[in-house]
Amino acid sequence: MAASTEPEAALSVLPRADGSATYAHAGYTVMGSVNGPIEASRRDEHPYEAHVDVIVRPAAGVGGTRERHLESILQSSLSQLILVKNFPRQLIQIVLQIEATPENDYVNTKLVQASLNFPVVPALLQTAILALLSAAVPMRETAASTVVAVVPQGAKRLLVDPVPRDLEAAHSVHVLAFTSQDELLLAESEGDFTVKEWDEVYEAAKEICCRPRTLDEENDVGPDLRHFLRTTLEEKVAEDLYWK
Amino acid sequence: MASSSSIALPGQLLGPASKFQPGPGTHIHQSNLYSSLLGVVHISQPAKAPGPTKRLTKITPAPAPAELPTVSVSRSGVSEKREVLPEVGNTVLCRVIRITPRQAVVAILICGDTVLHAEWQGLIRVQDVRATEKDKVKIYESFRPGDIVRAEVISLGDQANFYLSTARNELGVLLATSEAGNNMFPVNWKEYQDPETGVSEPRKVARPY
Amino acid sequence: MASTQHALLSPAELAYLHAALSLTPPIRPDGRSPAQFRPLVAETGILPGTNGSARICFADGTEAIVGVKAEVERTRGGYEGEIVEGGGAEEVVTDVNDEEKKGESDWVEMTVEIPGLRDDDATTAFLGAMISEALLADGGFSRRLWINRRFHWKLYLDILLISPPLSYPLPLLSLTTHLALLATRLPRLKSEGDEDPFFDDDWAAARYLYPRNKKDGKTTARPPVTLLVMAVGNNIIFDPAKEELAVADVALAVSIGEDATTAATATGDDASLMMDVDSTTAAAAITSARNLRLLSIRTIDPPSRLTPSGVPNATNTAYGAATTQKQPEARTAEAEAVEGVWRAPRGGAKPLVMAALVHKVLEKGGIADEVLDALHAVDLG
Amino acid sequence: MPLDTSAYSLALLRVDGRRWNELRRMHAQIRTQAAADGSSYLEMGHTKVMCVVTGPSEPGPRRSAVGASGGTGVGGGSGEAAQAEVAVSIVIAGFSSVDRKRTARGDKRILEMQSTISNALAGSLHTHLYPHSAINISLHVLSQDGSLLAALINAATLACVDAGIPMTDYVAACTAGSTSTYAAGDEAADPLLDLNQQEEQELPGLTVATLGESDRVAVLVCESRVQVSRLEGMLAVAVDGCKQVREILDRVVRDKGRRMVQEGTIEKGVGVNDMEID
Amino acid sequence: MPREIEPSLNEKQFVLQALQEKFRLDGRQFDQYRPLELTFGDQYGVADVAFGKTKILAKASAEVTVPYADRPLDGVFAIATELSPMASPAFEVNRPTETEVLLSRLLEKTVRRSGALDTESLCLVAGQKCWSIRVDVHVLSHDGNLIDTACFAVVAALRHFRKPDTSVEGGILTVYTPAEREPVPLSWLHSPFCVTWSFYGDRGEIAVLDATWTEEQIRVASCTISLNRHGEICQISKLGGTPVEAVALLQCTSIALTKAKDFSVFLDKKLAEDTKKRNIGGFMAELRSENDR
Amino acid sequence: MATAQPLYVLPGDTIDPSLIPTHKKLPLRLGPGLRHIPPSAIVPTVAGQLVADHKKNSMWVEYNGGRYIPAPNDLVIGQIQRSAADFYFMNLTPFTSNATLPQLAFEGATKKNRPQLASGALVYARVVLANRHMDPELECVSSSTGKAEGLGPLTGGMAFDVSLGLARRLLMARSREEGKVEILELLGAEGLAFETAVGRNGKVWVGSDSAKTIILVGRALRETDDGKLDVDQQKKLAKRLIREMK
Amino acid sequence: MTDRRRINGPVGATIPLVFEDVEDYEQVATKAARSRAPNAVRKMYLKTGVTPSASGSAYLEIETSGKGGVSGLKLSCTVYGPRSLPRSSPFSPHIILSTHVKYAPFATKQRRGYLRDPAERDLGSHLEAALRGAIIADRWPKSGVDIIVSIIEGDQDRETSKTQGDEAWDIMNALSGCITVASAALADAGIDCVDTVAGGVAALVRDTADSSPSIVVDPIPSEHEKILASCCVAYLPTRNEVTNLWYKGDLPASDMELYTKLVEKGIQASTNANRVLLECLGETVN
Repeated sequence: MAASTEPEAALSVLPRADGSATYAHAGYTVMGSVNGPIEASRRDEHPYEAHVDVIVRPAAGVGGTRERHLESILQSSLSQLILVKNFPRQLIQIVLQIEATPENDYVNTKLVQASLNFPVVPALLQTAILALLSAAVPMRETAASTVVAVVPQGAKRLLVDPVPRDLEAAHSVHVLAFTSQDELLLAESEGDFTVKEWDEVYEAAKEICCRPRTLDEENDVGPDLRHFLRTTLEEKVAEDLYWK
Repeated sequence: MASSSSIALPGQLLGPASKFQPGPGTHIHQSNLYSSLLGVVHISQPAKAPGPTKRLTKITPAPAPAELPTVSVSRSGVSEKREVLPEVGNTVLCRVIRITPRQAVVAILICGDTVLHAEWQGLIRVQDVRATEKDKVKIYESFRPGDIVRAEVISLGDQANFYLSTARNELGVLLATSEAGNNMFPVNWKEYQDPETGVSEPRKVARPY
Repeated sequence: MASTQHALLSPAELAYLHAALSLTPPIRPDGRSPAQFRPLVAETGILPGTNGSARICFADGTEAIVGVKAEVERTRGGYEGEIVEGGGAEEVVTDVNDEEKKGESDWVEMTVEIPGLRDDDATTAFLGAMISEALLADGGFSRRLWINRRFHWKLYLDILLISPPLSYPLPLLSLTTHLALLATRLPRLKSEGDEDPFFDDDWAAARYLYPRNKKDGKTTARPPVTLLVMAVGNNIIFDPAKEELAVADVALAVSIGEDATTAATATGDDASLMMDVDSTTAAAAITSARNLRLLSIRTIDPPSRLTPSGVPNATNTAYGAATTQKQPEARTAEAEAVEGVWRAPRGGAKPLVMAALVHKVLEKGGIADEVLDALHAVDLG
Repeated sequence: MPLDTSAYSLALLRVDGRRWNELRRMHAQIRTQAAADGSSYLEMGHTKVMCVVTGPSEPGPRRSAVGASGGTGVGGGSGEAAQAEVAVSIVIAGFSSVDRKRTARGDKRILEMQSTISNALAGSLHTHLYPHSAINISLHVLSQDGSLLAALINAATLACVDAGIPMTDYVAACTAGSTSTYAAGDEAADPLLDLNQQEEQELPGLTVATLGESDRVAVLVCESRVQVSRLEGMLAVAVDGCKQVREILDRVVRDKGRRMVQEGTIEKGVGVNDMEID
Repeated sequence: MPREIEPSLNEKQFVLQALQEKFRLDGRQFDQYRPLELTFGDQYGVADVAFGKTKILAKASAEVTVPYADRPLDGVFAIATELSPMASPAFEVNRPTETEVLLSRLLEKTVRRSGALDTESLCLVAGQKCWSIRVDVHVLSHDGNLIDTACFAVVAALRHFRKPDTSVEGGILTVYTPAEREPVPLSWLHSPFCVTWSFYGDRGEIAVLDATWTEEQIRVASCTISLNRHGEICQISKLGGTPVEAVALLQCTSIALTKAKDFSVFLDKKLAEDTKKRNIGGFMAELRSENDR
Repeated sequence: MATAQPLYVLPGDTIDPSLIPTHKKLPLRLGPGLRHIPPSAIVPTVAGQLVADHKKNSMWVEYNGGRYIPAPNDLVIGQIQRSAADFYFMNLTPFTSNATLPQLAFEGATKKNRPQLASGALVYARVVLANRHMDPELECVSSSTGKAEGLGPLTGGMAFDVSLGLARRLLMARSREEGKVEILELLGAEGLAFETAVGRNGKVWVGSDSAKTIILVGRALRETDDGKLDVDQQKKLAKRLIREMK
Repeated sequence: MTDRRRINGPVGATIPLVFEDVEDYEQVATKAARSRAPNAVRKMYLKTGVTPSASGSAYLEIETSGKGGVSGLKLSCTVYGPRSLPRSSPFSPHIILSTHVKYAPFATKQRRGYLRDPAERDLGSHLEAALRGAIIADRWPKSGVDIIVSIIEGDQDRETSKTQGDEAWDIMNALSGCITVASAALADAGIDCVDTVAGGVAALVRDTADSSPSIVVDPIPSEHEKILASCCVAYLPTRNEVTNLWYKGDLPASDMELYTKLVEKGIQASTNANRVLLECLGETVN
């Protein structure tokens, strides 16, 4: 169901930020802004490289421990991608505002709950990367990310981009990201699972993030994120360089 | 009366001030010497002719009771965690953190023979980089962030920084990293060279011993 | 604590001050005698909206206001059961003896406001604790708040320092609190026994928290006062100003209370009993045979420890002294104290000195007596 | 309990017996505290506030950005300010209100008042004369009975005069209200001057501060729902009230000045003994 | 923390000069707003509002909680305005600036204290259970006039919002999931809007609506007037700054009223459109949930 | 460029060696958006269009957007934040650390007489020194000729923000042909009297006696930029604005 | 201000009721009377260098009294520094001491919050006063040291019901422990001190309503019917100096005797603690 839908994105939507993007996929909508390189506060100034500051803000309610955790995950991954050495003592500030999350019509949600939500990570990461590209922050490479859930039974045991109801049923949830060089950038897991299961998850995720799709194949493994990223950017660049 | 190389505890009597000179880790209370540290007691006999070692240009009063042996309590051997405060005259090794047209900010790593745990910050002002042609000195052509520098403490400085100087031949950059990120070797008194790219960069080079 | 506000004095000034204060008799910067309080202007009952209030201005301009408010509160674990089966006041009206009138320390809530300090600042906490601990030293005070088995007064003391903290504000705040409490009145209880209390809303009928006898309107039992004493050399100096504190060898805050008689403390609100008690002690008061109580003592960390030490010429590097021992751990040269060169004090104080300080406060006709006499003089409007 | 406004329309007297355009008893004095550069004590009815001004002086460590305005727009900044920063701090004593409550310093209502007072005074004080410096105004609320903001502004103005900081003119403030609650849309509603606590709770009202004798409004704060048509009436009364207040403030200053001249010396810290409080 | 830099002298002088010559940088009239855009999210209670380059997203949410002890018959209603660095790097997380405090106070006074939302209707079980309605205001892009934009967004979001349906039988409270019962709108009493004037000149004689960020940085005073379309003032705040003639303020108020009425009409129109759009979607949703069961 | 269809790249893409220009004498010069990984790999660091200039034996990635990063010899419009003993601290883009402008780096400035500039003043300057370790350094005088060459304080007028792309195009030697932007010329041709200074840091200063003119030029620039207008559209825009003005 | 650092329980949580069953009640009623001699302190265990990451550290444990269910005192202290002061702070010719005392949430009968409450701040300032007297501050200009004491177990009788025993008295024991453990940690960190400071407590107690008051060292409040006065002393043995004195209670001012005795006993308790301290330090070296 939700998994098969294509992601949507728009770049440089915020006129006053250095770079920005919105990204919507699998029920998640995230607005991202990037400012930088700018002057870092003494506190988080690093003498030899740029400090990447990631701020995740929930759609409703105050940010809490959960957001801090997401921020730390993203911060480490993005620092890998950005050429931080180019801007010592500088700050690259990434603000990710969650605008919408998929709603589960079958339960009433509380605002603050002590649970991680991995499924939002891919959306956050993609948004961040798009925003960084729109801000023309020098990067080593790009990346793509997805979430895989292991559900007890059903047609397929692995679910890509699971919807909330699947997550409730899932034994374990995994979020993975791969760089454009097919290297594993990020892997976080939650729940109980066997090594074998994880290997399967790894393959499935890599399939989605790395394997280029042929045009004719009907797309059931999920969207071709890499291709999506490229086309989105090409449109943007072409538009910017209309005068060339 | 403490025999040499025994253990002392803070507040332990070491001897009368009339017999000893107070060294590090001791203090005087009612004309007696007491230990102020938990450590090993050392008694060093005075070096003969203790006169001023350098800067003879200065008039220095003869250090009064120099003949007495110095008693000191040192942490060495007690714990590897020993912190010292850089002192005027100390030679220090430091890493360059930030440079501006006026000064280079450094983090002091080693003071004398002690590796520091806390981060003490130092400052090499443009006029203290070298002894000659001070007005021609450009910080950017003397230091780069990441360089390892040997310098001498010239003043306790302001609240945050010790003031350091590299205005001697054996002082200056010991280890330099090139823009490309490789370790370089010194080629002359004001240049380092990148072995890979062959590009050479200006530095205030320390004369190797 | 005291160390938060430094007196910005040079070693030379400190040395002079210390010398002057160590003389016999000491010469204080403002010419006071050792045991003399700074002149002050005090007034009470300035705020009709409160149960009690006071305001004190020291001549040096420091100023504090204290307001007391009382609210009726249900006592935790009140004796509901009895009421139910007793079915009314009559049954329990049988007079409760004093031991039963046990007060809880949390019946009193105290807040200290010092401009420029966050209210979770150490100084604020320290001052608050010091004043309240004196107040609660024995059960006596909170017992005054006892209404009946089920209800008690909850007393809120708000202590405001209006002026910037020029000198260590402890004496000022303590005195102001003292006066405010003296002036505090609680509505007269009309209800009886353990029934829900209701009160006489005629303010004139309200009775004082610290009752006074009808003759001279003087109170007998008095709220505690905290006095600041310090020692320099062999001198004991009272109510030190900021710069005096800056050269103190040791400083103590001593809280003393005054009881009418031990009996009186127990029955703070029993008028009939008060009367005769008063007559006796009123007489006693005149012969200043006070029944002083030592309630609390705290060492005040004197800021002198944080003053910059002077450098004797001998060791002054500026004069080219020998700083050339090439020991890596060589620190600022340790030397005998040189006459006339200020040295920030090290270590603590001899127990005897401390004892002397306390004794000086408590002895007959000592500082405590003087202060209380002075406070007696303050007219309570 | 809602105010019995019918009673008003009959006797044309308010709960505390005042007429519609009457100020409450207003009493003020300056130089109440020797330690401060400037100080004042002010009563409007049973609303009692104290103000202490220190400065212009070197700007201390800035506590919160709120309630500190450097004159125009985003003024200030670490020592780069072209004009002095006016920092206001308000402490509301726990015993000031009828039922004792403790107001946290972070309270946004207080922060708002702080920045209002700061901005209002910055409009009149010649802050450009003191670049890279700070004027610290600390206000203490001892008793509340309505028109708090107005009282605070007046006290602050007096204290600044006492501190001898050059200013264009007094910033004088008072409140005005309107009989019968907003729900009753009767156009017949009369304006009232200088509301007390009870009136403030029951009736729509606003606080106005004007500069000197002009009709120019420095502060206009209305926190209650009211028909637009009634604004003009209330505003007019309030502005007029401000002028009366200005007269009173001016008298206080002049009397004090005269007394100090008589004493021959401008010695500080007289306030306390001749401060009769009722 | 990097601070916002002031406009250059040239800008300050020019903007002022232009205003005196009756021009604004973007060629607007003095009392003219920038083009207003309003889009509702797919979910209930999400409003995205833009005045020119100022963009604000407001999201309303509801959860069941315990009422405050001192008002057991009222629900909880809070407006959260936390400015993130997305609006400008000058804003830090968890460090409220003056802008933020004043903004939240204004929304508080305009929407909450004016009783736009009937909080008593949020009470479920007296003293035990009630709805807590919360609006989060997210400033996405800050090009001046946050107040008017935020206020509009909050009102729009709340009027668009639907909270889960509930029932109480024999003291038992049931909260129905969206699948079980269509959510229900809040009981809304009136829609206040903020209209902010910026003043220029030594005597604040020039008054301008909907100032851009540059214009805001240069103004000498501002006055925010909140009104609803019934001609009721909900709040006025001119918090200091250069004094302005009383008469001028009265004129500002009457103009503000017309603006508030325009906003009101605009919002009603948008809401109507949205419901029309949803009814179709709603029907589809019905079908889907059928299938899921 | 004569490239058939533009080649778009993303960070980390591998560039087909055939595209890398080869030249006998000149060393290969890498422009913005590319980095050289020894020994021979050349990798894009930003998303954009890969452009190679075979004559100059240089290649770079063309892109628009992002924050201005100072490079030597760029012309910029800076705002004076504060002045120290012998420096002015200049702001080039908001929230970035200040650039330094020596007070002697003005035409004919000496220790005795140096320009006194208030904080907030705008200055048209050239970037002398820009490296990642230090804050950039500016000058308002050519070190070679000692002449100002149009650099120095900008008095009056108004500074408008434009995209980095437009700023760059306006600064092109042949902005009309290469940059495809001629709105300024058009307005000038329509008889508007104004002068401009373009800063690489996305600022255009417009000076004129008439506020009206300045506003109009400003709007023209903004609309050209936001609307991504080509030359013909720019013509139309110019006409329209002039009409509105009348 | 909502707590964003941790996930707190839902609003309107209720505290579970504690029922005192009969024998407990009797146990309380018949107090476990003090078994030690009036001059005897409880055994204590002290060890330095327990936290490798810190510049200096120490752990102190004081045995529980004979009676079951009564927790002893468990303290751990970490010292960080000397290290450079934060850029914001002005030049200081001395080392800047900052002391933090924090009860673990579970250390006392009533659960402690995560933020330091006034009582803990007060303890902090007492500790500061006690240590400031001991260290040689001018050895470390423009540097600072952080001393953090966490009270893991608060020396409280958990069996006694809320109404009995007053935290105020327990705090005295806690403070004396803090002083001793901090002193050990300072020595371990190699910060110059004039002497080793240690804490001691003595109290004037009344065991039965009618018995005459007596002075005991290292009192356990729950062992006595009433505590009339108590004092906590921080004492430098070799210099015979007191760096911090904290007395509270209610004594007739008329006889200073009582008071002086009380302090003497406090000093005695402190010297006992000091013996343990010196032993412990001696071990660390060998």
